[in-house]
Amino acid sequence: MNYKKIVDSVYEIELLNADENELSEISDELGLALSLDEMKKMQEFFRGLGRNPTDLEVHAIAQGWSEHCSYKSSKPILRKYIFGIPSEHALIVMQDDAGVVEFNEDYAYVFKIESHNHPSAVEPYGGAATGVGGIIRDVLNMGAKPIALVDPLFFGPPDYSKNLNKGIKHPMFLLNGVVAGIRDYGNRVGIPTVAGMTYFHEDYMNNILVNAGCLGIVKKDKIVRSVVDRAGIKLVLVGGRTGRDGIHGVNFASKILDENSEEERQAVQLGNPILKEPLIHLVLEANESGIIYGMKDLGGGGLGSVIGEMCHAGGVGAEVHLDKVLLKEQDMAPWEIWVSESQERMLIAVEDKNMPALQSLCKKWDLEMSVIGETKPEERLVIYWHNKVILDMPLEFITAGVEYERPYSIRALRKMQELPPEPRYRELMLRLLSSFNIASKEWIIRQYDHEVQGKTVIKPLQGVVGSETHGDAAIIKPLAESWRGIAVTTVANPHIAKLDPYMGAIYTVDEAVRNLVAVGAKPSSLSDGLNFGNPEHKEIMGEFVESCRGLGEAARALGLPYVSGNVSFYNEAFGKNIPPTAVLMAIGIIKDIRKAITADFKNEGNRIYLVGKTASDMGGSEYYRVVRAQSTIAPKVNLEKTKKLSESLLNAMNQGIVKSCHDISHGGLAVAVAEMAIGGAVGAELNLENMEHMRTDFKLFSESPTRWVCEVAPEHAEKFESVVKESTAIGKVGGTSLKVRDGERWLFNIHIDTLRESWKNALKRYIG
Amino acid sequence: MLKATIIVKLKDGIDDPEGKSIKHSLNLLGFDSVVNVHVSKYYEILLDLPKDEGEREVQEMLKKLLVNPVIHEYELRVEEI
Amino acid sequence: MLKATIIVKLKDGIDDPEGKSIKHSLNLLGFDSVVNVHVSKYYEILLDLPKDEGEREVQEMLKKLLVNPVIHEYELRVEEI
Amino acid sequence: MKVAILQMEGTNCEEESYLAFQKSGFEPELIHINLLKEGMLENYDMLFIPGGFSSGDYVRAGAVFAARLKAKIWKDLVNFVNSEKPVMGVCNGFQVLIELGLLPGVDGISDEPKAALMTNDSNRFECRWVHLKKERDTVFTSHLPGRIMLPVAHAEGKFVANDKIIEQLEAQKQVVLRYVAPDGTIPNYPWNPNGSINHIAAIVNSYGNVFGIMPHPERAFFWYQHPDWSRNAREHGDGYYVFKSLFTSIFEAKNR
Ligand SMILES: Nc1ncnc2c1ncn2[C@@H]1O[C@H](COP(=O)(O)OP(=O)(O)O)[C@@H](O)[C@H]1O
Ligand SMILES: [Mg+2]
Repeated sequence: MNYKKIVDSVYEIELLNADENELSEISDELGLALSLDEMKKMQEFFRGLGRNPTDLEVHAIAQGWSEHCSYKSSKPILRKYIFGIPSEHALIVMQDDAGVVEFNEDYAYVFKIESHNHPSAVEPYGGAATGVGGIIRDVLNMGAKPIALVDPLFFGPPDYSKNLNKGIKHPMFLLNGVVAGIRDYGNRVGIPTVAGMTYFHEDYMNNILVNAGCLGIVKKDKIVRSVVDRAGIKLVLVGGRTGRDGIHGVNFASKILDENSEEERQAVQLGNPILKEPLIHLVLEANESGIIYGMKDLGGGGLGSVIGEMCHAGGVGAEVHLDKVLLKEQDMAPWEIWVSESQERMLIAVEDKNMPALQSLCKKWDLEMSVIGETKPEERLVIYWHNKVILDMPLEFITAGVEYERPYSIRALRKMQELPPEPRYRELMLRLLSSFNIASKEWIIRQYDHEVQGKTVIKPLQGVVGSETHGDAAIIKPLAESWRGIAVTTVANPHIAKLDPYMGAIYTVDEAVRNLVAVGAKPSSLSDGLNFGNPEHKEIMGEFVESCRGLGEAARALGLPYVSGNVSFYNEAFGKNIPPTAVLMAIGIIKDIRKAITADFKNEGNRIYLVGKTASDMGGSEYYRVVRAQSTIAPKVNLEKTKKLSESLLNAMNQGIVKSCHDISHGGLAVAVAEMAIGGAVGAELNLENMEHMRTDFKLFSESPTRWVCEVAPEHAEKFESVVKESTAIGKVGGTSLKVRDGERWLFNIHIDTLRESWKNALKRYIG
Repeated sequence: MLKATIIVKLKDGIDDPEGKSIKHSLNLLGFDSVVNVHVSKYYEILLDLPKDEGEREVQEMLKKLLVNPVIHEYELRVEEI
Repeated sequence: MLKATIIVKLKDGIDDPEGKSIKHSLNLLGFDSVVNVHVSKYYEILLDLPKDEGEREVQEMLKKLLVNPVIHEYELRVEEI
Repeated sequence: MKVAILQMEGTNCEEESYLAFQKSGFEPELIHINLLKEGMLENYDMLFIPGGFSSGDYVRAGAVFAARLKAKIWKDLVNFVNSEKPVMGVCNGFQVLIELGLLPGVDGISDEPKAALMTNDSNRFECRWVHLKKERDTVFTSHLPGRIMLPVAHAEGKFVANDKIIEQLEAQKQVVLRYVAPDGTIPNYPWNPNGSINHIAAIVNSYGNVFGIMPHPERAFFWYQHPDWSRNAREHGDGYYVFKSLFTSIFEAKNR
């Protein structure tokens, strides 16, 4: 590569006269991860200016154009399906770092989900912790107080015993590290982790997924935008210092994992919650006192993305003095400072007159700050290094990025379904309860402080204290003086999505609705975390397109907007791609938390109802997986029914006639009822004969959508049946065991202690 | 009986928030002369094995559980006791 | 420049849950020969002080912050670097 | 009646504590340790150290908070305690009081720790609800029923001290709350969530005005904060009665 020193640590890159080979070399040597076409576009631009770029300019452009920052492969698809679903309540949609939706007259809730997959695969503890740190910043930078965290996680099977690929760590090691990272970060900053998923599938063996979501609350008139629309506003960096951390982290997130990933150490950070915690206070206090003009957190892409996007959005430019940035390591080059992803930093735009107030807040919270530049009327970015200009470009060119209409192909589905011999029910039941995707996640849930802040009024574990079961969603009561609550849940169904990405996506939206409705909340909005393989493969791109199509259609039909989201591509390792994994963080509103419902059975003698119709599409079911039967038929969702049934169920709940409710998902009806019995520490007796006519094992284990189990007191039975149309009486609560028959034929009778043991101990063997 | 003593440290260049935070606290307490703090884990593992086998075994433990080569380096001493 | 190396250990007779838990994990991974594990904190503190003054200073740190005498004992080494 | 609630980086239960005091009739104030000055404490009727992870708990839970308080306002603290005003620490706050030597306080304030709250037997942070038995009335517990439930959320909550201290604690009836099993019998894990000696969950100093408690009364102030509210109706959360006890006794002391 041909370069010339301009000042200390800044070089001119010989780009104007570079041939194709040299262009590729430049991209490789500087670690830009740009394609030849992109390099040519850059060359053309500088030919127009008639000069060579500095290394800083080249890095700045490469970063603006990275997959992570520009969404170059996904934008066209997202625009087509995900964006623009109309909603009355959404206030800020897919614009700033997190979505903002009306909560009540005065307040809005703010939330987003994001992935931190590659860093967590390489260093689970630090990767997961920084993932949490990052998503907190996204919510904080809207001026919102973070009030809950969620953490959907995806690993290879914990009992994996074959040889591991080089550089790949065992799922058990990864699970322990990831959970510890989330725990140590989330607990220290004092934000409760109230929901999540822990999902196991062979195809995550080489490439785990660590997603994290954060929910916040803000007064509507205190919402802060990531926009500066006036010249002469000071740009202030507050919080941690800038170091070499995460350099090339953004490009790293857009690259494929291979044996050498362990060498990408710079991209790994441990996260510092004890810097973040005071930073949260500082930002909220500054916002309360009205001195923040605009704000953006430093996430993937560092200062480069932040200043560019913030000014571009407001139609102004900026002048930045990189020598003013406080450094961890003194010998950093300007380009490193510009792209550094050091955590725990915020860029706050303030007017001169408010500088003293910001300074005294920094003093109180013992945090460093430095004024690094100010906004300018012309939409240009000019960067100085010890008073010498080292970057001078129109903002448009850096931030506009590139877009690709990547070719895709959609896998044709051959529909087939084997019919396995009828199972031994008792044995199967216990096997299902101890299957990793169903078994108790208590070991994880309790390591997270899910009650700090005192607002978690429906907990992730529900029922008799000491014998709790899984709930479907947690509820936060964000305001001291209002009964209104926010329900939060996360869902994904990679098994079904792998069979049929489109149907799987619709199923996921249905499950989000099921979970929210199960606790008595009306679904309000969604954030989508889209984790996929390498989009340069047509079939993977096809999976992405089909998933988005399904997500879009389902949400549109239900009137649920996606207000924020994240795409993570290149989840490929050793030639293997992950299954399409569309994770949703879903939010519901409950007007009065006193009407919230939990999943544990309450009283002997109460009736048990199945709400919704059961179908025999067994593709992707836990039952078929356990007995190794094949089916490619994914469960079909009738979205009209999702809407109608959830409305009627919410209506019944509002009338106070539902004592407990659990949605039917993994393991089907049988597992849902078993979980309710475990949580209530009371048995139940079921007769399946009134269900639609089909094989008994399908009645018990089908995972067909839009179904719930409800407990209703006998005196409310009639009313319940008239309010909830598709309800079938299937049994009653009582005794100390779960007894099930289909007509005259008894299927099993298992003591609840036995059920609980299988369910509770399955994962324990593999963890800390 | 063997005793393996292992110190697991963060590699140079990996930011150590724990060490930094402790340094900051020490400075605030008036220990101005503290320039840097690093915190590491110190394991003592007793093994019922002959020496050479023990050493191999401990190397395996480091690999499988105690050390992530991406961020850690370690010092190891195995002695008969 | 001085470097103080401090190992803060749990006293004999005080349970070490972290050590126990690591032993458990190692046993689970098939390292049956592990009889016992102890985990301690290992601090390296750099100080800009002459040796004797530095030693006094570190003793103060131990007393004021790093050690709780009810459960801890420590080893200390101060060297010039 | 003014309560000083101390905060520093990493304390994170101050808000719910503030709310609990406020709802109980107090005038709470948050004071950051960086803004704490000598002579300030006198203006308050009570001192409260909330839970959290002060300074990350990296050295040892509560150790840095305690060391910084000691360096800054040790005299004021001693005077405050000697003036018989109540001092309370919850969770991390309890750890701070132990590290300060204000607790166990079997014979006055000690200048080095005489006990420790160390790593749970389970070696993990755990967030769960526990049953507690009241052992005696103090200004902190006079209105508390004999059996209550509160949440714990900590990684270092196992109370340990040498035999002599434990004997003295028991002899002087300084143990205020003990973990019990749901049926009132001896609690095995998880009912004793951390392995505390003698199932100790909360203690007072020998005089009875310094109170350290591992479980979080401020997180159980309202009935809807209990995990089983949809099964068992309550008028208040069990933690409410701690604040009520305090309010009543400080009020009485002031009007005596
Ligand atoms: N990694 C995790 N973090 C926090 N909560 C989790 C995690 N994994 C599972 N949970 C909680 O466990 C419960 C069961 O999860 P899951 O089995 O995914 O739900 P469902 O039964 O709705 O499919 C939920 O309350 C969920 O929030
Ligand atoms: Mg569910």
